[in-house]
Amino acid sequence: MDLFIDVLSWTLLTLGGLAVLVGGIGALRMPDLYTRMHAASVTDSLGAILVIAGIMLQAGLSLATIKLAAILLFLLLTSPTSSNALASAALLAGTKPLSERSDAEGES
Amino acid sequence: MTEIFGTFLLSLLVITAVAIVRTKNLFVAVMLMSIASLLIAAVFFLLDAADVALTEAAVGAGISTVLFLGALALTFERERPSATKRALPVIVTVIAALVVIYATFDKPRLGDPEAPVHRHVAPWYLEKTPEYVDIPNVVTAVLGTFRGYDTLGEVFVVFTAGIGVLFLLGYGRVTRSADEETEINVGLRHHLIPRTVGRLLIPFILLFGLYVQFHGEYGPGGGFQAGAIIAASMILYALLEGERHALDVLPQRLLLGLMAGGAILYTGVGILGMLLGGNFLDYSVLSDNPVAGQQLGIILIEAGVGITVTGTLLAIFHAFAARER
Amino acid sequence: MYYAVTIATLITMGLALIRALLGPSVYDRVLALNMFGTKTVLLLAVIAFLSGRPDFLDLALAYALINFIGVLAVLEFFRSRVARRRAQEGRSD
Amino acid sequence: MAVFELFNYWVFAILLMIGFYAVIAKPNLIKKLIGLSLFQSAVFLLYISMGRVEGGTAPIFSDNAETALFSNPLPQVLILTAIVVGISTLALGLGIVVRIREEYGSIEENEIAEIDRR
Repeated sequence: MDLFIDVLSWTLLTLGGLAVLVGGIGALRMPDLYTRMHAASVTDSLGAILVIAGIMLQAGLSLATIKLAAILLFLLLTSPTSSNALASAALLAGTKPLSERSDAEGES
Repeated sequence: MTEIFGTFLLSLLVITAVAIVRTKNLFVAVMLMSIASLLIAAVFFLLDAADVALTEAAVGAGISTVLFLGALALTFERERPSATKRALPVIVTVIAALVVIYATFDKPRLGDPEAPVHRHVAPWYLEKTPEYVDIPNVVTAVLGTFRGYDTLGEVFVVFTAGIGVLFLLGYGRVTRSADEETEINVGLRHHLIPRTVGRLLIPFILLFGLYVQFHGEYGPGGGFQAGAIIAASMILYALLEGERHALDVLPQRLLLGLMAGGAILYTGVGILGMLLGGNFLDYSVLSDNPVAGQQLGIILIEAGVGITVTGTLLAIFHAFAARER
Repeated sequence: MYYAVTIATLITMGLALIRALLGPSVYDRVLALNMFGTKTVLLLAVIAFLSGRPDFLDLALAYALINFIGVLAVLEFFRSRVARRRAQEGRSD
Repeated sequence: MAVFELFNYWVFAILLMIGFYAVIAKPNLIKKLIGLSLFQSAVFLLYISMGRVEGGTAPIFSDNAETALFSNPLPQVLILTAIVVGISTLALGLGIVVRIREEYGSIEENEIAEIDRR
């Protein structure tokens, strides 16, 4: 049983690390603000869920697990909210998504 | 392995610092300052300084950004391009940097347990804390009792700085300009999602601040960190609901009272020790059992620190936010 | 395995920093800042376990809560700037 | 591992001088304050690096900590208070800059000097 939990948590941690990394590369390589935001949210939500779930399995039932659950809850509340706020601010300021731009003025 | 992590983070920190100085856009510089603060807090954590990292977390990421943005809103966002000569400052800084780096070769290597710093009073603090104070967090013990007089001085510096800001930016005119609601000072009341989530979070931040305040004897925390976190929660309220509502909750007069009250509480505990027959800031006489007296004293003075820091930071924030351009 | 996650997080922090330096718009930089903040929370949580002191998770918790304030302050800064500009235009009309 | 032995101190020196450069070379007053903050962070880094003990842990007694070796609590106490004092004095500096902007209409050092000369 211990081995099973270990394997499960290592898998979660590896997948989490991978999700974090993929999102990071996406945030660097994507062509405009909104697509970058999409990539960044992969690290913020999926990466955070996987990594923290992995650590939680390692921690077992303790005060640490409760704190980790609180961290996860707050991350899942705040980071989509900030993304939403940021996107609306950018849209109000006149940054258009890539799909709405004509090809002629589309930047590289 | 942690050394490699630390090296990587420090390299990122240097890159960030160079970018901060080079950018002409002050808003970008403030964003990068915030990133630098995150980096340096992670480095502090890797260097085994949990309390310091928590302080940097509470101050650097939230309040320092808010203050810089408040100042930018009242001044300009861009630096003017200047025609002044750059050569002399560059030469001076490079020479000075080389001198300082040369001096570091005489320093003991990082983490050397035999370094002179570790051979003077630090072992005494670590050894005697369980005996005299009996709380797990040695940092809080040193802050509160062994170096309590020093901390009292720091609290008064914070208090004085707050008074200075109020003198500069005005205390009286705050209420007048906040009386009428304009489009400028309503905060984010019309942004539904941030407002809902923010209002949900405020009680948790307050609760966490109180936890940091009263758990400071057992884990990382204490009055300075808790004051900053509680002030941050009220700043969040002001951002969401606008200046006026935040001032309704905690009026300027009350903030001034908090600023002075915390410092008075701290000094009062010191004088109480004198009245009970001990020295200034000697908490042993506060209770029949000297160890219990020390613990009571630390709780009281940490509360004083927390109250002053909360009051000062909030008063400073309102002084900036209420000033019209 | 903690090491693998730590290294992935550190590399992502580096990538986010590059995004913050490149820009091009201020919104990209705020996005990078937000991402950087979340990565710091993860990093602190993992390192707390790596160093065997899980009681230091308080730090990660503090960041998870405080970071939000920084981003909202930026948003409020943008909003009040637009409002102020509009008020000035109204006065000059 | 010779690189790691003094690396923190080198970063301290470089960071210190980057901040110093911003203070002496940039005419913009807010930029000067940002430089001062960097300078301050460099000093914090120096103190905390000096307090580190190899193989030690944060100076908080706990059942989980296996080692009896703790890092030096004294630099941590000094820096902990210095961070909060630093933000208060920074606020004071920003307050002065805001007042200068209101009196002179500028926050560039050379322009202010020119207005004074008139």
